[in-house]
Amino acid sequence: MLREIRIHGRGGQGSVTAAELLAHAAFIEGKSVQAFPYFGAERRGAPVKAFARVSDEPILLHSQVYSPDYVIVLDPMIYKVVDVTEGLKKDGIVILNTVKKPREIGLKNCRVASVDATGIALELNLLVAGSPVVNTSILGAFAKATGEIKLENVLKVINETWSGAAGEKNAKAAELAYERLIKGWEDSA
Amino acid sequence: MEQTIIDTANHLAGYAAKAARVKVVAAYPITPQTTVVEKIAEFVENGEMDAEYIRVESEHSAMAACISAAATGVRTFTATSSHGLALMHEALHWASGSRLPIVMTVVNRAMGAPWSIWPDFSDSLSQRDTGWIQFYCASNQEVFDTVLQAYKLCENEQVFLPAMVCLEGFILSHTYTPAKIPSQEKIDSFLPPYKSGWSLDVDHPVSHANLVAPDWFMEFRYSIQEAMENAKRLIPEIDRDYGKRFGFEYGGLVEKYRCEDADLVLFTMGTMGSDAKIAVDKMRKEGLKVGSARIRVFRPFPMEEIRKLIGNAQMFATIDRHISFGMEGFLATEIKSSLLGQKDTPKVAGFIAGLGGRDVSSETIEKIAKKSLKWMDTGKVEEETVWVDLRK
Amino acid sequence: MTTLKELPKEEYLLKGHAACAGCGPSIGLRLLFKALGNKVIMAVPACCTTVIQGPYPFTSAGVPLQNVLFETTGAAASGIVAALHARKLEGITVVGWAGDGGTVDIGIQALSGAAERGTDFIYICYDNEAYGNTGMQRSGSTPYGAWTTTTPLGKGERKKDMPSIMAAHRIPYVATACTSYPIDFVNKLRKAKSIKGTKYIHLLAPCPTGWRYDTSKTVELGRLAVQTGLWALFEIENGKFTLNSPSDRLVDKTKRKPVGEYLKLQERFRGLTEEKLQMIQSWVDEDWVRYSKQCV
Amino acid sequence: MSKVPKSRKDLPLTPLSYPTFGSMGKTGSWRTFRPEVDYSKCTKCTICWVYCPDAAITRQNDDSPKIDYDYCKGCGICANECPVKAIKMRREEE
Repeated sequence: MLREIRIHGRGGQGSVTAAELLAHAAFIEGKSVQAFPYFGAERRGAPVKAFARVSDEPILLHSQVYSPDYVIVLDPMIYKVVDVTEGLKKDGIVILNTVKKPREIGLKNCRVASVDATGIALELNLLVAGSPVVNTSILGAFAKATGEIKLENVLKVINETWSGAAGEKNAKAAELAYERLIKGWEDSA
Repeated sequence: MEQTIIDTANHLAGYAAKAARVKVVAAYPITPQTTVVEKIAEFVENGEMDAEYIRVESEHSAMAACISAAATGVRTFTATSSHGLALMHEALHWASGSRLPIVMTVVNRAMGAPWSIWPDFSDSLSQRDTGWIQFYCASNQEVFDTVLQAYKLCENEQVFLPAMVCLEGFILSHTYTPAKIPSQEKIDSFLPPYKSGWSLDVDHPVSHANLVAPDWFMEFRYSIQEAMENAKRLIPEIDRDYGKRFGFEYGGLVEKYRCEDADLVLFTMGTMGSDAKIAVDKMRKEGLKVGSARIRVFRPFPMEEIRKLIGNAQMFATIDRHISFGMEGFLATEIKSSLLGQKDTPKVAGFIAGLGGRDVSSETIEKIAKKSLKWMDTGKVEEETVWVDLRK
Repeated sequence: MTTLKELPKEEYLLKGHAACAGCGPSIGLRLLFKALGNKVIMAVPACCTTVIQGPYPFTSAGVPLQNVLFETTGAAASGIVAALHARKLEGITVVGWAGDGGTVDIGIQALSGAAERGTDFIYICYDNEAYGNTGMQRSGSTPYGAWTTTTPLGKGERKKDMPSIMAAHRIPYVATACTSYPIDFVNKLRKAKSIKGTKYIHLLAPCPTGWRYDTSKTVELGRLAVQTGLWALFEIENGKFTLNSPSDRLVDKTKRKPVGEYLKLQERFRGLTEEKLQMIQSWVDEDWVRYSKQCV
Repeated sequence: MSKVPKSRKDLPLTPLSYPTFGSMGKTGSWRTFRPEVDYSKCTKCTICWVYCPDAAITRQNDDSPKIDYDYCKGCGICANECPVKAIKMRREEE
């Protein structure tokens, strides 16, 4: 089984770190993994992409990801300027950081889940150089929305990557995102 | 008016730059090229040549200055050798990628370490993949004529690529022989004023060569390959036209000598092409059907011409004044690759000779030919690559 | 003396370019065109501007701009100047616009060659104090103690004094400037344009991405760099040194803010020990003793 | 005008790019905070205009600033530098 994930974000939001942490979490669960950025001239603020692959067999692929199973969108504005569902597999899941409910987002022929990761970061005062950190909490949301990785492994990877208060805060954000994630396909409200 | 002078190939390169009405020259010294730029300094300082003469502080800057000057709409010229050419390597790629018709004289000299100021082709052949057209000359007259032909070719809108005119250090660069300098108006009628494919113009602002993403980069590379193919077609035409106007022509891509019925064809580059004629004539008298083909243009490589030379030859011998360490000489490699899949492909024996200025005399060439003929008779090339006269 | 409202409204750095939000160098580039107009040909080596102009087939540069090799800005400018002279084209200002790495490190040889030859052009080093385009690696122009990705514990050497190096070439005009003082920078560009020969302007251009501060503070930080005396605004015209406002009033130590006020706003100096901070303060004070002697 | 190639024959001899607004697209989508001008306070000093790295503020005939939200990246320099605090940064609503 091969799962391919595309992460949309802005330069400086940590899309590549998100891909790397996601892969690391899957690796702990015994999977073969791969994580890589889209190689372009990243600029702070500019739309960027990063990718992860998770599989039971060794991964020999080195091409771009063209038809992802899952898409993570770190920035609430990006889906208005970039087609985040491009190439998404049938019933693929898009997880967005936004205050909006899934059905308010209006993405077609895909399953949508949403969580206000920015809000969580502001709530926990989880900031770097003034901007909210969302690339760790969104992994909690990813675990909830897809079940591909367990929350405990997300927290384990976060605490291995950041020690002390930073580790705790990022782990707390991931837990909150896990709890607050809304699955559009289950949410009848 | 027309004049015949007795001078070195280096000085003739200077005469050619003057005749071509070059407007910007970037000059930096390196043995054995130095007297080219010294000659041009003379012309500029005594008013014979109306050009801007930039005394740059390195070869890397020499090529950078030429690139920007050519991009600002003028004909440019520079000259270098060996490590100077190697230092330019990055800029050579930039020049061809910018499709700027810069002409540079390369006075061939071995690459170190250790230091060697004597000729071989290891410097220019190391640059064969940079998108530069490469001419190799066998006489002072050919140097003068080829610089002019190169400008005509490079400024053709189907080409717009830079070119190297290579000549061996000392054997040509510092050797005095007679050479004819045609009248300026006849040269002007052959070589019209500079025309570039694009330029930096405040009235039509552009940014040149900013980032190209994967979606179009390959297509730009392909257009350079197309330009090289066009050059392969245009070089013989320009050579013939030059011959009609001035009485000198060099066989276009390949200068063939008595190859029509040859059993063995010797492939050479540079001045050994002329010494080879002596060996061929001598062996012909002995009833041996030998011919020689001097590869005048290494890029674009004259693959089709090589195939035409197969005829009823059973053996090709390549003489490389170069070695690509861990393999063979480039001439051998490219001749062999041209033959792949052809009907009645002759055997090929590769010879390495004349590295670091060692002589490749007609006797040496005769020895090479006789060994090749022996292998032709036995039907077996016993040594894929032979280092000629290698000390024990 | 120019005022803000006298500056032309035309923009030759077109909006929608690829600079990071809060980019100091982009302020500098806009001001360049306000001072010099658009009869300008630019040589730009590998640097942030290479990407800021945007990818083919678009560019946000409104003047002819040749992207050149990293080491070659000085040589490229020589080529352009020579060609324009050969074509007898007048009234075009040739500008080299390069980052600090492309100036004080890899490009210093070509620049020195061009200056020594007296090439008639204006060279502007926009200094964000590291290799910004490749993600903030240490350059010769990175200040002592600053974090970069290649000096995680802070740079161990002091910032290379490029203006002095250029002045040593006896070129007619050397100046320092800062994107927080637009009128000073524009006046210097206009003066440079009126002088024949090689003119060098070293422009401090704060960079939020690299210095790690909030994007809104770019101008405030540039001001503090000057007010603390860490960055002095001066001109060296045919060897004559003069301090420009407000630096001319900072020879008096009491008028200078402590360097800490500037350094502590930037996360790249977070690891700075008190001892290193004092060392930086002492170096600044020494510099100003030197400036005051040169003023006379 | 820009020449966006559709096929190889549209390509120039060598990559030549033409001056265009939005060489990186509408960079207004980059911001998370937007500056808003309170014209009642604005003294038309043009400081915000001179310091905008993106030339996203134009000087109107009366020298008051006009922000082009298609391109403003929301860096906040204008708000930080406005001497009369007439520009406020507000979080971009979704």
